[in-house]
Parts: sequence; C-alpha cells; structure tokens
Amino acid sequence: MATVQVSEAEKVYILHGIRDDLRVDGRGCEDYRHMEIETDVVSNTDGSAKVSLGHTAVLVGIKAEIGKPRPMAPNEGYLEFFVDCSANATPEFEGRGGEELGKELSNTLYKVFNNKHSVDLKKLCISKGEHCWVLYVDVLLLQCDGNLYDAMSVAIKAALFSTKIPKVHISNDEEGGKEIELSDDPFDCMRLDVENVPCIVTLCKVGHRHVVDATLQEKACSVASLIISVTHKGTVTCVRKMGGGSLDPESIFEMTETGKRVGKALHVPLMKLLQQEESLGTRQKVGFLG
Amino acid sequence: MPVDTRRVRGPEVSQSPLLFACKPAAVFSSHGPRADGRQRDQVDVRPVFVRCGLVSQAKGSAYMEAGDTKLMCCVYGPRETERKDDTDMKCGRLTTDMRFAPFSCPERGSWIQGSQDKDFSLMLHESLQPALCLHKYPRSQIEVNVMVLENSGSVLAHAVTCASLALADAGIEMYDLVLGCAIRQDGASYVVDPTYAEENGNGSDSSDNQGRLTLAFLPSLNQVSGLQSDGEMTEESLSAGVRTCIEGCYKIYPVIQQALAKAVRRAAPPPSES
Amino acid sequence: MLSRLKAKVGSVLLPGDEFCLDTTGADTISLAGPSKANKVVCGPGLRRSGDRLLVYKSGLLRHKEPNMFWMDAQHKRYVPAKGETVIGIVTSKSGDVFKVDIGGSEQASLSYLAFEGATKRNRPNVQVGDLLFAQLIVANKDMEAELVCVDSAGRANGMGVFGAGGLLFRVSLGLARRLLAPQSDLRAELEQLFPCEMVVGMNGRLWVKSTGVQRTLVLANLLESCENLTPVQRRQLFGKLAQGAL
Amino acid sequence: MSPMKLCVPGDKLCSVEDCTPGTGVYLRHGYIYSSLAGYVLKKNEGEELPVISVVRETETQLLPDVGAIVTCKVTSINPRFAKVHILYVGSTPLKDRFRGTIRKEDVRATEKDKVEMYKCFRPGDIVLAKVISLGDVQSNYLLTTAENELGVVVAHSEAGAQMVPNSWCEMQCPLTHGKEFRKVARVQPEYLHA
Amino acid sequence: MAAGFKTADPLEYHRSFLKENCRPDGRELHEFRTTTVNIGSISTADGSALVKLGNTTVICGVKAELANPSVEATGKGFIVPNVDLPPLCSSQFRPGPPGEQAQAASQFMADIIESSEMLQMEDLCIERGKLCWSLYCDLICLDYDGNLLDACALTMLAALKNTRLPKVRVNGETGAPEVDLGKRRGLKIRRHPVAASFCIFDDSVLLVDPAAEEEQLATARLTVVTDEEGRLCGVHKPGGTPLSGERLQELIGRATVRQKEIHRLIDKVIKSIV
Amino acid sequence: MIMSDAIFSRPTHTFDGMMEECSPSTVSIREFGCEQNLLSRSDGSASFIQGNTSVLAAVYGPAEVKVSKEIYDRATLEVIIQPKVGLPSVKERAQEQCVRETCEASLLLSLHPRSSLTLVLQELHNDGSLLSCFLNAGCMAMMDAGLPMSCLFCGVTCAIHTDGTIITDPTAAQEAESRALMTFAIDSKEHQVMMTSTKGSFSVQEMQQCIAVSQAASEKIFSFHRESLRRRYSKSV
Repeated sequence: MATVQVSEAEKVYILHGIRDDLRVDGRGCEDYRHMEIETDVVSNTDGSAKVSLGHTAVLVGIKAEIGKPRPMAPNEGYLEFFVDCSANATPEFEGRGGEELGKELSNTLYKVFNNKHSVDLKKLCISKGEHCWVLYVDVLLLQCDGNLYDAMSVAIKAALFSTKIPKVHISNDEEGGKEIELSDDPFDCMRLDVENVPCIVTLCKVGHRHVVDATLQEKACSVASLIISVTHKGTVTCVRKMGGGSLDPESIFEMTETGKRVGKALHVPLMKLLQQEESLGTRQKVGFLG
Repeated sequence: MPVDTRRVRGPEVSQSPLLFACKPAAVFSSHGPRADGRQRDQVDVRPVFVRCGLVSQAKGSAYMEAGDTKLMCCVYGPRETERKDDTDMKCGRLTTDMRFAPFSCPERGSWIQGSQDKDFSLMLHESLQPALCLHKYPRSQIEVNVMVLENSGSVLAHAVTCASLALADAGIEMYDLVLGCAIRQDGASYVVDPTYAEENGNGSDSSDNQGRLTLAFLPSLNQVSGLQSDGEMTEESLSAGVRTCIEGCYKIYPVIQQALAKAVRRAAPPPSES
Repeated sequence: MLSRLKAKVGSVLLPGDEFCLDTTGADTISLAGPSKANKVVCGPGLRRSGDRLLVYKSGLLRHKEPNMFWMDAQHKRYVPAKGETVIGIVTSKSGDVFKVDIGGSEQASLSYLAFEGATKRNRPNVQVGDLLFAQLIVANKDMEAELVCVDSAGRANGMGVFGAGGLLFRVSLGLARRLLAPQSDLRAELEQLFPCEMVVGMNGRLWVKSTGVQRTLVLANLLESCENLTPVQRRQLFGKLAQGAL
Repeated sequence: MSPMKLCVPGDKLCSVEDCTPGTGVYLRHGYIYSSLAGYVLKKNEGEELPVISVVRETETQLLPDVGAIVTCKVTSINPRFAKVHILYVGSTPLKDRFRGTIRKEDVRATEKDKVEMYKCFRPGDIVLAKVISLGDVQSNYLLTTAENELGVVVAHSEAGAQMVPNSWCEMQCPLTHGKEFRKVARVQPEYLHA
Repeated sequence: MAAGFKTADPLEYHRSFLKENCRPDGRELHEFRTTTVNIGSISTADGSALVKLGNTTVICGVKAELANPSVEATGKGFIVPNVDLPPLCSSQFRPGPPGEQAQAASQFMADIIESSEMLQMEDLCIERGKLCWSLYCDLICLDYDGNLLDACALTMLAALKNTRLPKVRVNGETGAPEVDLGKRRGLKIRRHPVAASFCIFDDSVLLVDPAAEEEQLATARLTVVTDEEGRLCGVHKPGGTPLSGERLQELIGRATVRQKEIHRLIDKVIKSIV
Repeated sequence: MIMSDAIFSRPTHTFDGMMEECSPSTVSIREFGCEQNLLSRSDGSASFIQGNTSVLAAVYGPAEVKVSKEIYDRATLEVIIQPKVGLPSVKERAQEQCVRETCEASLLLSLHPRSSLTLVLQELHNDGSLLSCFLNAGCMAMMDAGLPMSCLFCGVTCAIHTDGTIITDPTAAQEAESRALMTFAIDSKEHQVMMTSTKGSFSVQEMQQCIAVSQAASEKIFSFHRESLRRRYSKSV
C-alpha cells in the first residue's frame, strides 16, 4: 500500500497528539475526514458511485450479467469483486505492487460479503440451477491517501444502492427450452435492498490508542490495524488484523467496540444521503460528514 | 482461458462425483454432540500430532496433524533477497507461500494457486511476522512454505502453528512461538477447531450470528498477531470468540513446546558446560 | 605420427576425429631433434589430451611450419582472441571504462587511458554510440575481454574512434580473414575498382567509406556478395562494374 | 549432573538482575527471554553476572557479518572486481549461497593501484576473505583479501591440477610446472590436508 | 575440513568416497536407499500413498472425477498424472509453474502408464461414449533428495493400488449419473511397473539410486522400468555419457531384481491394510 | 519465442547452403538430407529431412547469459522445441530435456563459461521418427555454428512391429502400428548409446537388437556428415 516516510520527530508529535485525542488535522480519534459521495456517475454501468474521503478517491461500477449459479448454491446469484489499483493513484502501484494490493482488497471484500444478509442473493436467482444474476463489482482506486477500505466499502454500498437490474421474463419456447427476455423499459427494474450492506471501519493502533480514518502519516506511525465491517445493526461481518505488528487482546476488544459504534453511526447519515440523492433525481455534489 | 501447457492434460471437463451422490453427505447439525464426539461450547480442540525436522533439504520443517487435517511446513533461508529495496538493508524479509494439494479437499482443487491460497499466504505472513526477530537478518529473506495435504478444517490456524514450529526448528530467532486456533460460531453456540464439514456447513435454521474466526496468538507475550473473521456475528460473540481461541491456543501450547524440545534433543546432545 | 596428420592437411575433419602423436610409433619421420620438432602447436579447433590430438570443430585442417595446426572453419559468431583488431560500438560509460560491443558473448571493456595521449586530466572524447577500432589485449574464457586503442609504443597506430561518414556492416568471419590476409586478391581488386577507405575487424565487421554515399553503398553490396563467389565469378562481376556506369 | 534445561522461543529465562544476556536471547521489560529453541547455557565469568545464552548444536544460520572471515569461490572476474559466492562463514557452511564482491582496491594492502585482477584470482579459485561491508541496495557483500592470511587457498592450473603456492603472489602446477599468478593466502594449517 | 571440502569441491569429495567403493551416505555403489510405502493416509482422496526413498519423499493422491469419453476413444477413461516440485521440497525449486524437470517427470509417469498397460483404460469406462472416470494422479514431492522418478513411479503405483472408486450408474430416465459413495471397489492393476534409476559418475563409475547431490554431479542418468514378467516398459536416458549395450544389460539386470523387491513390498503393504 | 520468429522471418534462400541426399543401402532408413547455414540471423542453422519428416534448427551463441542462469565454469545450454502447430506441451518439454542433455554431453561447454547457447528446433513436418530428426538437425546446426564439440551424435528411431520385426526410421503410420518404439542417440566416436527414449514394452533382446541396428544406421549418417561437410568446403578454398 502507498506509504510515506515519517521522521522520528514527526512520529513522536503525532503519537503525543493522539494520546490527547488531538490529531494533526484537528480531528478527534473517532472522526472521519470530509467525505463526498456521488451516485450514478458512470453511464455504462448498472450502478455506480464515487466516494472521496480526504484525498482518497474511489470509483465503483457495478455490472449485472446473467450467469450460471454455483453448483453449491443453485438458487442464488453471486457477487464478483475486482479491485484495480491503477498506477494513477500512486506510482507504487505500477507493475506487481498494484496487482497484489488489488488481490488483497478484493479478497477482503469477498469475506465482508460472505454472509446471508448483506445482499439477498436469492433475489438474484432467475431460474434455479440455470440462470442467475452475477453482479460484477469493479472498484477503481483513483487516489490514495489512506483508509482505502472504508472509502471502498462506502462506495460499494452507494453503488449497490443505485444499481438497477432489468426485470426478466422467462418464457418456454417450442422445444421445451427456456428463453430469457430482458425488459427494455429502464424503469421496469429491480432494486437491491442495501440496508444490511456493511461498511468497513479501519482502526489504526497508534501508541496506546486507536484512530479512525487514519491518514498516511498516521498509518506510518502504527504497527497494526484492525478492519471491521459493521452493519447498520451493529453486527460484524468481517474482522481482519493488518500490518506487521501484534495487538493486545484487550485492545482488540476496545477496538471492536469502537468499530461497532463508529460503524453503526456511519450508516444512518449515509442512508439518508443516498435516499436524498435518489429523491432529488438530479445530480449534485453533496457534502457528507463535513 | 489459457490452457496449462506445463501439465499433462486430461479431459476438457470433469466433475466431482460428490455432485451426483444419491445420498447427500451428513450435514452439520447445530445440536447435540459433534460428529467426532467432541463437545460443543467448550474449548475442545482435536489432539494434535507434530514432528519437526522431517525434511532433509529444508533449514527447518514441521509436520502437523490435527484430526484429519494434515499439513507440512518447510523453512528455507535466510538467503539472499531476490529483489532488494532499502528496508531490506536493515531488516530481513519474510515470504510465505501456502498451497493446497489438489487432493486435499473433498473436491479436487486446481494446481494453479487461486486467490484464496494467496489470501491464506497473506494471513500467514501477518500472523508470523510480529514474532520474528527480522532485524537479525539484514539483506536476507526467510521463506516459509506450507503445503496442506488434507483439509479437514481450521487449516489456517494449524498452518500458523506448524509454520512457527518450522521456524523454531530452523533456528530462526523469534520473540515467541505463534499458535493458531479457530472457532465456528453457530447461533448461540460455538464449536472450537471446526472440521471441514462444520466450517462449511449451513448450520442451524436461524441464520443469525453465523461466523468463523481464526486467531494467531503469541502465548508468552500475550499478543494477538493475526485475526480474521467472516460471516455475521454480534460484537459480543466476536469478543467471546477471541477469548475462546486464546484459550484454545493455550491448550496446544504444551504439545508444541514438547515437540520442539524433542527436536532439539534429537538434533544434538546438550553441549558441555565448560 | 605427424605424417598422418600432415597427410590430412587441407581436408575436412569433424569433431571427434583424433590423431595419435605418439613419437615412439614406427613410422615417425626421422627428424634431427624429435622432441623439438614434434612440439605440435594446436590452434583453434584442436586440443591435446595426453599424446592425442583431438578435433573439436568441423572445418579444414591447416598447417604452418614447423608444426602448427589449426581448423579453418566458417563461423558467424565472433569469439574474441588476444591480439586481434576489431571494430566495436561503445554502449556505455561506467567509472573509468567504456563498455564496447564487439560481437562476442559479453561486452569488452576499454579504459579511458588506453588512447593516444590520454591522461587522467585529458580524457578522450568518446561518446556512447561511437564506433571504435581497437585491439584486444585480454581475451580468454575466464575474463572479460579488454581493448586498447594504443599500441605498445603508446601510439594510436590507426586505432581509435571513427570519423564521420562511412558505413558499417557485417560479413562472415571467413571473409574478414580473407580481406586481411597479407596477399589478398580480393582486396587488391577492390582497390583497383574504387578509391576507398576500408577498415576490417576480425570480428566480421567492416567499415567502408568512399567518395560519395552511392559508391560506399555499391562497395558494401559488392563485399557482401563476395561471400559466395568463386574468384572467377568475382572477377567477372568486378569487370562488369569497372565498365559500367560508375 | 542434572540434564540441561531446554527452552523454546518466548520462554522467560530470568531477570536482568540475575544474568547478562548472551546470544539467542532478548530483553523485554527487565526480563531475559529465549529467542531460540535450544539449551540454556549459563557461563560464569569472574565477578560479573553470568552470561545466559540459548544454544543449538546444529549450526545456527550465520549470516556473513562485518569482520567475519569467509571462504568463497570466485565466479567471475573483470579488471575492476571479482565476484564470488560465499560458501562458509568461519567454519560453518552456508546452506544458501550469498554473493560477494572483492573490489580491485581491496585485494591487497600495498601498491593498491598496481593490482591487476587477472594476476590475483581466476574463476573457480577458493579464496579466504573478510567482510568489510554489507553493501548497499545495488551491491553485494564487499570483501577484502588485504591481509597475509587472506587470499587464494585452492586454485587449479590450466591443466586442471591443484597448484602449489610458491610465494605470496605465485602458484605452480605440479603437472606442467607452469607458473600462474595469484594473491596467495599464507597457508593455514587446517587447509593443508584438504 | 572434511565438511569444508564438501561444499568447496563437492566433486572431489564424492570421488574420494568412490575410490573406496562407498558413498558419502554410507551406501555401497549398487545399494538402494531404504524404501517405505504408506498407503491410504489421505481420506479426501480416492486413493493415496506416501513413499520415502531415503530422504526423498513423494505423496500421491488419486482423485476420480466423472467425464465424457473422448471422441477418438469412446470406450476409455483417462488417467492424468502430474508431478509437482514445490519450493517446499528443496531450495533449488522456485515458486511458479512446473519447471522442466517436473514436466519431464509428469510425461515420464504418463509414459509408464501407457507403455506398461498397468491399467486398462477400458476399465475406467462407465457407459460407452457417455460417461467415464478421469483419474487425476497428483504427485507432490515433499523432500527432494534425488531419484525423483523411482519415487514417483512407486508412489503412483501404490496410490492406484489403493484407489477405490464409488459405484456409479447412469439413470435411465434423466441420463444423469448417480453415485453411491458408500459402495466402492478397487481398480484392477494388471502390471506392476517399477523404475530403477542409476547415474554414472566421471563417465565410468555406476551408482544406483542417486541422491540429489550425486545426481547433480553425475555425467549421465538412466532409468529402467520393468514389469513382473521381465519386460522393459521404459528405458529413459536423457543424454550424458555414452553407454555400451553390455553396460545397459548390466543395469537392466539390476532393475529386474529391484522390480521383484518392490513388488513384494507393495503386496505386503496392501495386505497389511486389508 | 523470438527465436522461432527469427526462423520464419526470412525465406529459406540459401547462400552457400546446399541440399544433399543419401540413399541408404543395407539398414533401411528413409532418404535423408540436410542443408546447413540457411538462416542469416542465427549463428548456425540446419534443416534435416528424414523421408517426410523435417526439422529446422537454429543455434544462437555463445551470447550473453542472464545472471540467474549463469554457470561460472561452463556455458548454459537451452533447447527450445516448437511443435508445428500450437504451443509446446509437456511432451515437448520432455523431448527438450533429452536433446539438451545429449547436446551437453557432446559440447565442450567449459570452453565458453558464463555464456549462453540456445538451440531452437522447429518441427516442420512429422511423419515419424521426430525425436531422432530433432537430434540430427540439432547436431548439424551446432556444427554449422562452429561450437566446440568432443564428438558428433545422431538420432535413430526403431519401431518393433506387432509381428516382431524391427523397422528403422519408421513413418508415422509404422509408428502407429508398432507395439514399441525406441529412439537412440549414438555418438560418433565409439558408437555407443548417449540417449534412449522408449514407448511401449519390449524384451531385453529386442532392445539389444534395436541398439545394434541403430549403431549400423549411425555409420551411414556419420559418413553423410563428413561427405556433406567436404562438399561445402570444396567451394571455398
């Protein structure tokens, strides 16, 4: 991941600040940076969103395609994640570096969505064992300024919210086979219930405390972080320790507790905002958590 | 899809007979005793069998069996780092590679390493790195290779334990051993060190609070070096799960210590005290 | 049994052929001092193993008095040999050496100081991409080849960076050697045909410059076609050209 | 005699007030912990605190360190430096090869500017050298042979026979009696019967 | 300094042993290393075996899958052998797709199956033109100390002997296969091809069952495969020192003896399981 | 990959290469022929034809070697076999190993340490005995490149027909009918077996017979080598 060099003196300064709940940019330990969300930004997708968090910018596009259900779950559709870390975001992504991080991020996304409630997969089934919707979730990192996971998860939730899947009509043809017809009417479509889609909260352990939405400088002062994906109800769909250091069991408990609180709080304004943007119908930039 | 030209090719398509089984395999039930007779809601780990130093070519190696889960880990190095950058000058580099034998799971796997194997390798890396004294190995890299021979659940947890044994057997300096443990949360109840069926089964009728958790733990330093969960759990069961896993790690700790001591003793008699 | 060997001079030998050099053999040619006279010198393509002489390259066996033998073969890849003069291309500068491509398996090095009049202060004006005519002073399998652009007396003696103009092209190593032979008919005939400057590297590189680009090109083409012509055919071709438009 | 105590990484051995840390151990919060699986060894040295170490008889991997004497094999040479593979650190063989470089100016102590690499080493020679630096990102371990005891210990002549040293800069082939130049190490007794 | 000699000039080191007609590991020139066979240890495979030849360890898992027969041979099934040399087994192998040695070994295993006719491909047919078995024999080297081919050939043979396929019938109405995983039967192994490898040192000395280092220093390698009837089903000498017909004869004699020994060993192991 | 492109990048017009043929008399092998030095970009090249089977070989080197493949006391030889259609598979890789180790035994690799040699073999047409044709083409190309060799070698394939007769240099149809197939590489010095590769099962006697037949056939090929070289050099005196 993108890194910055931080001198020892800077480190001490950041550490002491965080000890007193005062971060370099003036935030408290549990505050996010300014976040902006836009939905329906890419025209040739079925759903899309762009999120910027500080200088981190993420674009998510969702394409719905008809595929074959997995043999283990014949009456469900599924999601495919692909994260593209283009060299645009930071030169470090050039070559293998970006590819590896992309794999890592998409693997985590699979884990985050590996449960029954996040997205109702049964709704994506068209005909059992034969056809289903496959949602290809493509994430593009436009700019990297720390806290990729959180920005990415918010963008995915927003993009899923804006996703419109055409209605399908199945008719039997003469030979007894099935024919699938897609509705041409752009308003005759299926929407997804995104209420249960979790958001990721990354907590960075800096000194003896932990901070939410760490900048690259803060990240450089931290040896380990915990990513926690939280639903609006406060249940946890994925936890993962990242980074080269280890954590005390007690601080893990504290961090999951914080994660739950912050995550739960994140969903409320986010949903409100998404609904607002939907009802407005027009596209305009709206500040969020500013 | 490009064809694999470096392996003997079989038929274009073949399917596992499991998909056509007339009697479905026994399902994982969420009540009563577990299929292998262990207790639920208790820290009941499978007995482990470990041996160090079986591989002649490796610097250090360990073989581990926990129930039917079988894995092998070899450690090579420290050797010259292939791609160098600035941090390598001060500090060694740890590389991890975890793969599954094609016959290790109920369904045959591919030879080509999938993204899941890469994810396992990464988790293994993050779980081991905090325990290693990498600053003692400037300019060099330490390679950890894990091969899962049979997957009967909780592979990552056991891979962590096995790898730390192999590292210790290789004489790589470490702050502590790393032990792994996994649990499967199933509604209000949980099972420790789940088998493959327990891990992947659908569980109880109520689909709430279903999750899996794997933890890597440094027993002497009381630190968690790796943590991963998926599924859907309440924060309370997650915290409880972490505690249970730590307890599970302490259960296998003496076995691991003894295995290492045995390996040291077998390798050489005690040095004279002069 | 040098007689056996000498009988084969001029004929084709293959790798794996071998000759016995046993001096106690019955048909040893009686010589005044066998030990001295029989000291066989093995050139390229031949090697000794005990009292046997082994052929390791295919080609024609050549002989030079008193007892020097070698294999004359037609190759394209240059293998550097000490003392040979070659044409090289400067590929990089590093520290106090230039790296020069001479067509061998690795690049040769050339010191800044190995030029006429060069000192630590007065460095020669050599740029990457320049053509050089230089002599190999170190060339063996264990070491990087080393070039110089001065002779033992410290004189350039025709070596150094090429001036502007002229054309560089590749010919077979055999043709390069033919051009360099002391009495080369080919060379004499060419000189009759056109006034030109020509530099021949033992590495099969040829540099020519004549009056005008067109003539230079004709010359280059001519030399390339000489590769496969018998002397008679060649003379015919040259004759035609002499009468022709140019 | 009681059997020697065995320990594994992470075992708390004693307080810093009782012992001084030696090898195979680390300090944490005022205690000494083991960082290896091995035998606990306490050494009493006079008045001071005993030194506590954890040792393994099986060769622990040594990395070439600054000041270490290494045995290496020359793999290539050019006028500026010789490239080598480090085979041993002290008398411990390395399982994996590490590459090193002997620069022209580090070949011998005197007349450094007159060194000709070709008259000092040849590919295949076995050389004793000392590590002077771990090098940087681009370079390998830097080695020196600028001591009497350092230099070529085993070399083969063109004819393939192992040569016998004549002087500090010359060796001779026992078959052809041909002489070749080398930076010869003063032969140490343990190499005589090799 | 003896050890010093070993790494600095391994060739001389080996010569000094061969002069005394013995080898660095204490064996005589014509002696095979201790060979052990263990079968059926992997429960996720339909057949499995682990073979140790001295330090060299190879594991083979056979997985049977259902496939459609090829158009050219409608009454035959498939056997797909693949050999993997993971970085785990020796520091000389790097991660990534199989290298030349692993590929050549895979091809050699396929050749043994074909040449020896150990199994009749017709036996793997379930319904002509419709359904057949495809047996994936995945061989993984866990410890590479030379003589991979002998170890692989033996492991594959033992794993196939251990393989038990579930009962399958094709449902007349739906045309879909129905598999009864509970009922299984073994494969009919018609021949027992056994490989014996040799190497030639310094163009003259003949060694049996070379270890990794001996293999590396040898001037030629040779593998002879014989069956119980004394027929040759593979003489593989990829190159190296030329050999006379008489010399080959001598090696074949040794290989025939080896076949008998190994055949007895396999029979014993199979019996011990039943 | 680039190497194989190089083979096709030029039409096979020849300078001093030449086509020769030889009709064997006693041991029956198909007509065979060879053309050397037919590619201009490689350091040595040859095409070898046995009946309808033909192979084109190109040698590059001694050239600069990749650091990872460098061997301090000898040259690194790489053999690449390109099938007529498609990508090389495991089978080609096994053949590459056979050809490479045979070449390594005949080449004096220690004369060019720390350099690379590459032999590219392109199958042009396969009508049986392909491996032996690879060996023959490879040997001719290495000779053309003037690489130092301790001896020459040639490849001979023998098939044992279902009725037990031995056919040397079989066609693809004869190969298909045979119950065993053996390919040998024979050296030019002692006429011993450098390489064997077999398919099918056979008795020890059968193999010894095949070796004897192959040794007899090798004589012809070696005398062809000498004769073709003689003609080639007769031009340039």
